[in-house]
Amino acid sequence: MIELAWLIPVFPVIGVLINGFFGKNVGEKAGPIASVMAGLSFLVVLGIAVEMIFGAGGSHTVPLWTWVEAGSLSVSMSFLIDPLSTIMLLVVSGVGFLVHVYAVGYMHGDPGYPRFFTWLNLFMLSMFLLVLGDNYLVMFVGWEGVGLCSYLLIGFWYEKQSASDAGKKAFIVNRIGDAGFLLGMFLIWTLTGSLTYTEVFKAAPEMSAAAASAVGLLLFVGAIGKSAQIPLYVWLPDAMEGPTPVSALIHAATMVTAGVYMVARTSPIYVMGPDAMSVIAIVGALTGLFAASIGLVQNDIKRVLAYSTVSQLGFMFMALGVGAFAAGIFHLMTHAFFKGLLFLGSGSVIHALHHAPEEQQQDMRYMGGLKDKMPITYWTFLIGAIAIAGVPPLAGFWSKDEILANAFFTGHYTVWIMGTVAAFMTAFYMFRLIFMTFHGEMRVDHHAREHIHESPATMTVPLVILAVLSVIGGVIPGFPPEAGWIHRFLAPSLAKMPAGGHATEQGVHLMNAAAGGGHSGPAVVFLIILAIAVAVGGIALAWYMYVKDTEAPRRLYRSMPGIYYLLLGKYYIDEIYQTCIVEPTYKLMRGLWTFDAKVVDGAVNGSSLITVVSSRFSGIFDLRTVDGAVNGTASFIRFFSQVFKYLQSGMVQNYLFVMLLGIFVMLSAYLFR
Amino acid sequence: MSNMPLLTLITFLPAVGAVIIMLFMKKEQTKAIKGFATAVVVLDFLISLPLWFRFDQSEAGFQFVEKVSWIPTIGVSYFVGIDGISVLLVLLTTLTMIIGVVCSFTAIEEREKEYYVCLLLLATGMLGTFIALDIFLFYVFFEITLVPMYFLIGVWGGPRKLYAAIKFFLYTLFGSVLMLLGILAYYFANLKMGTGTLTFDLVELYAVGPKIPLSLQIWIFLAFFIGFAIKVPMFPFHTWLPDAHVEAPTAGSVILAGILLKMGTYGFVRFALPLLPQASQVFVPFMVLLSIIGIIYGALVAMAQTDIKKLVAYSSVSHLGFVMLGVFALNEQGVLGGQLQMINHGISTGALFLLVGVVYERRHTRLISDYGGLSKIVPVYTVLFAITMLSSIGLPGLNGFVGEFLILIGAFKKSYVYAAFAVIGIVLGAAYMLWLFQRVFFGTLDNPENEKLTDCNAREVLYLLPLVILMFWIGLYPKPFLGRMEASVKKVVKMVNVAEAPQKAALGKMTKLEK
Amino acid sequence: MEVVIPDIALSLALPEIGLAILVCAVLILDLFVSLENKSRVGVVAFVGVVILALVAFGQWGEGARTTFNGFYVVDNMSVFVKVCVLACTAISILLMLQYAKVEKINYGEFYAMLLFSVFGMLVMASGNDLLTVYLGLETMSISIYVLVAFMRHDPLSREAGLKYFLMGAFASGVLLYGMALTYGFTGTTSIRGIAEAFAGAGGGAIAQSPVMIFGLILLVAGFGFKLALAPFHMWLPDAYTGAPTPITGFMSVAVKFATVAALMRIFFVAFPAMAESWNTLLWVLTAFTMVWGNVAAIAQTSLKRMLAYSSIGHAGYVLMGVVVSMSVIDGKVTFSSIGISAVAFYLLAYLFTNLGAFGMLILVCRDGYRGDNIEDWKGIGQAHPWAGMAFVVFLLSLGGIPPTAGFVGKLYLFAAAVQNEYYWLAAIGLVMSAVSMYYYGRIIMVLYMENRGDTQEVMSLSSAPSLFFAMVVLVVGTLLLGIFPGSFLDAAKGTVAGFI
Amino acid sequence: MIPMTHFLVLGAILFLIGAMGVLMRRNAIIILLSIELMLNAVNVTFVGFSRHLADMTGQVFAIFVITVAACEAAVGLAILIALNRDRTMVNVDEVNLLKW
Repeated sequence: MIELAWLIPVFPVIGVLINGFFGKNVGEKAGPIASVMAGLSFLVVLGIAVEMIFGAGGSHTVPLWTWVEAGSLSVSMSFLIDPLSTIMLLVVSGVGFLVHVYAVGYMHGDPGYPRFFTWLNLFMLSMFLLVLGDNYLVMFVGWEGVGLCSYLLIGFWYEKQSASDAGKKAFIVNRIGDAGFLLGMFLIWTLTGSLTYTEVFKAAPEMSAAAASAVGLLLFVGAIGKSAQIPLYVWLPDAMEGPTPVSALIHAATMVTAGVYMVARTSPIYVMGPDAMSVIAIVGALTGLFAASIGLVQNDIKRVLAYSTVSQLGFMFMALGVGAFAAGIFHLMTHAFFKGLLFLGSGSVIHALHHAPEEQQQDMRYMGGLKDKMPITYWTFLIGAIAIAGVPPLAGFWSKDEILANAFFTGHYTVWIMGTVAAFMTAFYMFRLIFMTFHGEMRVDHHAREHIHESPATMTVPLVILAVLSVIGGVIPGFPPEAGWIHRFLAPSLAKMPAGGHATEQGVHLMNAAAGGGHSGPAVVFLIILAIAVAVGGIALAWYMYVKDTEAPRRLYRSMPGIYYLLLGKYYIDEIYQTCIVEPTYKLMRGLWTFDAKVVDGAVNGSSLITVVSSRFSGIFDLRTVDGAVNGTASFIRFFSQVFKYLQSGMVQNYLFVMLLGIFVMLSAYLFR
Repeated sequence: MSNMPLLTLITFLPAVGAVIIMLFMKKEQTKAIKGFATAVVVLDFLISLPLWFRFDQSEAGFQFVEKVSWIPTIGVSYFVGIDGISVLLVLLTTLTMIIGVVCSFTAIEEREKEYYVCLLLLATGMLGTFIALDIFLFYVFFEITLVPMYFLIGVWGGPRKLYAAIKFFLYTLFGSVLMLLGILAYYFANLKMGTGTLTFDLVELYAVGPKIPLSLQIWIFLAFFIGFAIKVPMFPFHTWLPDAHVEAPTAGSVILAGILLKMGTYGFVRFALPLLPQASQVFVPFMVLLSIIGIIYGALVAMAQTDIKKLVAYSSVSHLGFVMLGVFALNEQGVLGGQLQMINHGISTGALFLLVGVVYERRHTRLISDYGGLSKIVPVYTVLFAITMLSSIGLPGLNGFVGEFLILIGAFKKSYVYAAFAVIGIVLGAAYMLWLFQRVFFGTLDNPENEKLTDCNAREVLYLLPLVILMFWIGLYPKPFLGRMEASVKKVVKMVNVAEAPQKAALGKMTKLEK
Repeated sequence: MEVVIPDIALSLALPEIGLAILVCAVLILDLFVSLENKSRVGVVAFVGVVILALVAFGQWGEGARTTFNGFYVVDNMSVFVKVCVLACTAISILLMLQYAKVEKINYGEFYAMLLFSVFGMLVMASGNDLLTVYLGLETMSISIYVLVAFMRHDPLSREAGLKYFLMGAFASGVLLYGMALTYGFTGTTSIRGIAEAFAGAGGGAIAQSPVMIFGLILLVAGFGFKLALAPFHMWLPDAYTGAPTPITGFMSVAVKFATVAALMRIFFVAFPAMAESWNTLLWVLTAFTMVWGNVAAIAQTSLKRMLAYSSIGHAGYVLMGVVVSMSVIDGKVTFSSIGISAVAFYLLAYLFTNLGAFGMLILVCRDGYRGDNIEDWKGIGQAHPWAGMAFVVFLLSLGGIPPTAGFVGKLYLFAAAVQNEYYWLAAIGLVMSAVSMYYYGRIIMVLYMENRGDTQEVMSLSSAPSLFFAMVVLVVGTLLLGIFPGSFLDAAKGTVAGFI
Repeated sequence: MIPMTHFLVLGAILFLIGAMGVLMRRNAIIILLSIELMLNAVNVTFVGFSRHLADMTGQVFAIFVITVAACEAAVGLAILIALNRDRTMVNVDEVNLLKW
């Protein structure tokens, strides 16, 4: 079955071609076609997964054709199937298929229906290339491909100026990240002479710490751009302009995790560059805390989820930073399930409120009391919230707790503290969202109230499936922590922290012990209890402020208005970028353009002094100039041509005088030489 | 080698066609003229196909060689041939010619006869430049192309055509005149230090390169540099390009961007690098600095444009900055990337100009502000424009990326600082192109005239399709293209990276400069 | 004392003798021909000149032979110059036939005067003695003064005649004074004699004495006037504009041929000892001429006057060939063969190009209208495609753009310059040729690109068979020299043999 | 025997007077006369050198110069008469139709 791996990207290509070229006459059937294509890919992935999990495993490369050959550089378009890529394939194709089905219902009636599904399939194709590629170049093809699709899908409703701006912003910020990624690739090629994973990782151990860190940091710049970490996260909240299935698939489950996958894939190099790892850990923790804090006060339902995604990605990078690559991927998988569920849930809420005025459809202040109107959405949404908050036995707990445990045991205490505070905030804002939308009295616009109804089956079925996955998705692969099925399955394709390294003695023992046997030691029990306490505490605080005493939030915000507006305004990061990066480039751009037209062209076109003089001079003698001097030197020459012209006075004796003058000058030149 | 003089046939067929039109066709028979011109150009493309199929990829030297002595007294011979570097350029020229002719059917209404005569003569000039292996012959063709282009811009151009035409003509002429000085200096240096015979034959002169003392090489390199840099155009010499592009008719700017700019870069790779190896090595930092400025400066100024054609013109400055960066990385990946990027730029910028021409023919305005929200009413046009735009900003999977990737990896190998700055060009490239795309295609359809816009008709799609197919082909499977260029590029790179030049040979005479 | 009658090989001077007979025939024929068909005289003159050209060509190749006691030499260079001068005369006569009909100049004497001036040129080309050169120069000049003032009824022609005469007489005075001083110091007027005098005992001292240098300067000034080099060229624009157009064409080409031949013979053969000084002098004059000629032409609005200035520029290029062929290799002054053949070839290319350009002017003029202002030429390119194309070929050749004769001429010239390391002079020359393309380009622009106001109708072309034939010959010549210059280059190379 | 320098100085002075005459005077005929004066100055120099070198060439040259001067005078006067058609006295300053 593995040899058929090339089939996976082929199905989306067929979908793109059908919907792309025959969009008009396919019309409403475009959705089902695209979903079938995604489904077929999912089946192939399942086949391969079964063969990998229950079969021999290991890593197989499926070569297709040699792509670029230039002297010593030779790169071929071929796929790599190994545990890491199988997990990623499962997540991508699984969640992708569910989102396709969900989108059939959600996008019903939209004029650009076939166009939407063409680009959705194109996204699946790029994501498959990114995950399947056996060398960095093919990964980069997928990398930019998903960047392009996110641009297209965010700007799907292109009449809205804000949507096309958001799309453009997303692409350019990604492009900045890609620039770093490219430089990382070049460094890898110059150091190891190849871009294929197997050869690169074979040569990784000889790399010096400085070189490995340089590669790591450069690649991490790419990851920051793609997975929306500080400072390049600004595009993700604006990306909510796109339709909700897009947000669910691209900006929650798959694309944003590409950075995490890339860092995990390059783990052998990262392992050799410890300070790159510590940078990743700190950035991850910072982003987690930072984004979670903004999420506390947001009123737009999708913005809250967007900041929650940024925060959870921070967690994943925290895991990778401390060396727990498997934990990072595990959290990636569980996050895909419950964040996908939350986004789709919010989608069905927005879908239900589409009769409300435009700006109220996503604003939680105009929701509330939807619990009994939309039972399935409510219950699945609740499961998702509990999972993300990290309450056992649901998925969030196992993956997030493991990350915090690893952070703790490997001595990154500051990172651990930030993570725990972020976890508390996560629990708080998730249940704030639940209570504001589903509980309390109905604040929905009155004439939109009777239209609220449960979403159709095509939308609710994926919600239920994802809810189930959110429940079992954590326990089955993740129990017992550190030694669950997923860790053993991923072990061969992820590098191990070296024995020395920066981890404390006790931490390493535990780590190796965990990889080997079960978890032991009183510290672990303490950690588990703390995590549960944090989660439940967050939920309780949210319950108290938004159900029991609804005035509490207003009082709190009035008591410290500075902080409230700071958080509401998203730390004014966007405004800072606008003033200190975007505006100066506009000014520079305008300046260079005038510089080009006036000076460079001017020097060529006629410096002002000369033209003024020659025009006044020629004005006197009513000269008719050809329209527009040819160039600066030209107008300089034209000035002299006027001079020469008017020396011909027509008087013979003048000519004779000039002739004699010439003889005299020649004579004097010789006599006085 | 085929006994049939293939290259001469390909080069002079358009000229013969032009003469036939001039002599036997009256001004009124426009339909016959157009038909005949298309037939000539298509036939030209067909007979150039054997170059592609019968090209021996392992052979680094020149193929399809024809040599006939022309002016024996000064050692000039009609010596033509192609190798990896010029085979794709010749094919690109014949293809662009078809597109140029077909796309000007509706664009040009008055004086068609002279128009097609100029177009065909231009084709001969360009083809001649790429196949000439005798420096004199190269210079003759290099200058001949100026005259038809001068007429194309001057007679059928836009409002400020006279200014743009004379500026283009004089600017390039000034450059090539100084290049002539360089050629003559090399010609006599070869007499004194090289083979001792008076000859313009490139193959013989290739061997002389390293023997020339460095100081003379530097002077000659400066002369070559000015001649080719104006043509490329590189940073300080680029001001003629926007005027020439904006004022030229559609076919004119397609050919100008697609082929004429390549003569500059081709000149560097064919003449400057192998003939003046040590000087090229000495000039690398200077040239790379100029190219990087070109990349960033071109992109930034492009962003400030309000006229689409001027924007594309400045984007050409940026793209060709990349090509020059690749060429002066002086390693295999860099030069190969530069060569491929020449072809890619010809395809993507040519297509961009065609697309601007399509809209210009309907709305007769090139200001971005006059457009908006087009994607709703002209979907096919939008898709074509999107693909071309993505190819030009170098999206992986399309042709732009392969070229840019090789250039950057070559530059990185030379020194990571070069690549670091050049990478900024990629980001800026995405910025101005997307901003253009957004202002023209997205947003609301408020301008009433835009509603009346009709989508691309069959003819327009016909001449855009081959370019799009090429974009995907080179993007996904560049092996046949890279394979053909590799052997010759390796040879050039080996020639450039030769050891130190003799410092002190017969320099006495150099001092008496002013005499 | 018995009178020694030197044996004179008259056969060497065959072309001159033939020409003298032809002139007399033309003068006599003119008496019998009625006013209307004066053109028959022209046809006779044309046929005669063509025959003479073939005769002169016969003398090619046998090496340098002198006669008339060393006063008269016939070597390849002089044969080359004679053939070219005669060819140029033939074409000028063809142009004149048409021009005379339009301007109603029906005096037969025109052709006689023309042939007299050609006689002077042939003598100058073969002059091996200062006296012969002077006599040839004066015969040529005096007959050309008359030709310039030929159109008695036109005030411009009269004024041009006067100006040219006054300047000419003054300059010949200067030249004579130079010759006198040279004679004084070297004791002989024969060119070989002067060279021996310098090479002889006190030669070095003579070369340095200030009076001798003054003599040299006067010689340079005299020839400078004739070739219209920079400070001495002020007469040219007025003389060329006033004179009848075929004469202007004839003057601008033929006079240059003869004067350059005489100049090279005198300076290369007679004054190698003072080469350093006259070379620097000529270097400055050349650069100044090229700049002045080309730059002044830009501001002109009259086409004929612009072509006059451009011919000044070209005089600069020709002289550059002369300057550049001299180089000092380890102390000894040598004259490179490339330089001299470059001058010869450039003059040949210039013949076809310049006559063609002036021919175009004649093509356009009709009774009472000279088609002089550039603006009147608007739209000619579209209305008369063939004439437009011919003019473009000539202009490109004047500007030195391939595939025309001008390009090969300029290339060969700059090759000589680069070989002897005159880089700066070559650079000035190249830049000025690029600058010249500005006003040649402007003419092309007027021809093709500026569309006429619909009011003025496009000028019709008055073409007669003779003019048509002349133009075809010139266009073919320009392109032939540009594309297949091989044999002509060999001929130019051949002129060097036996010259130095 | 009169030393050579006297001849030279005389020739030079005459030459200068002739040249100044050409530049200063306005009447065309006077200018013609001045040119003749210059030519005669050259004759003086020639004859002086010929006597100094005891060689015939100088005097032969002088004779030729005289004949040529005569022709020039003839042609010059002819042109002047043509110019004189519509004005009484040919003043060189008035003759400037051809300029710029």
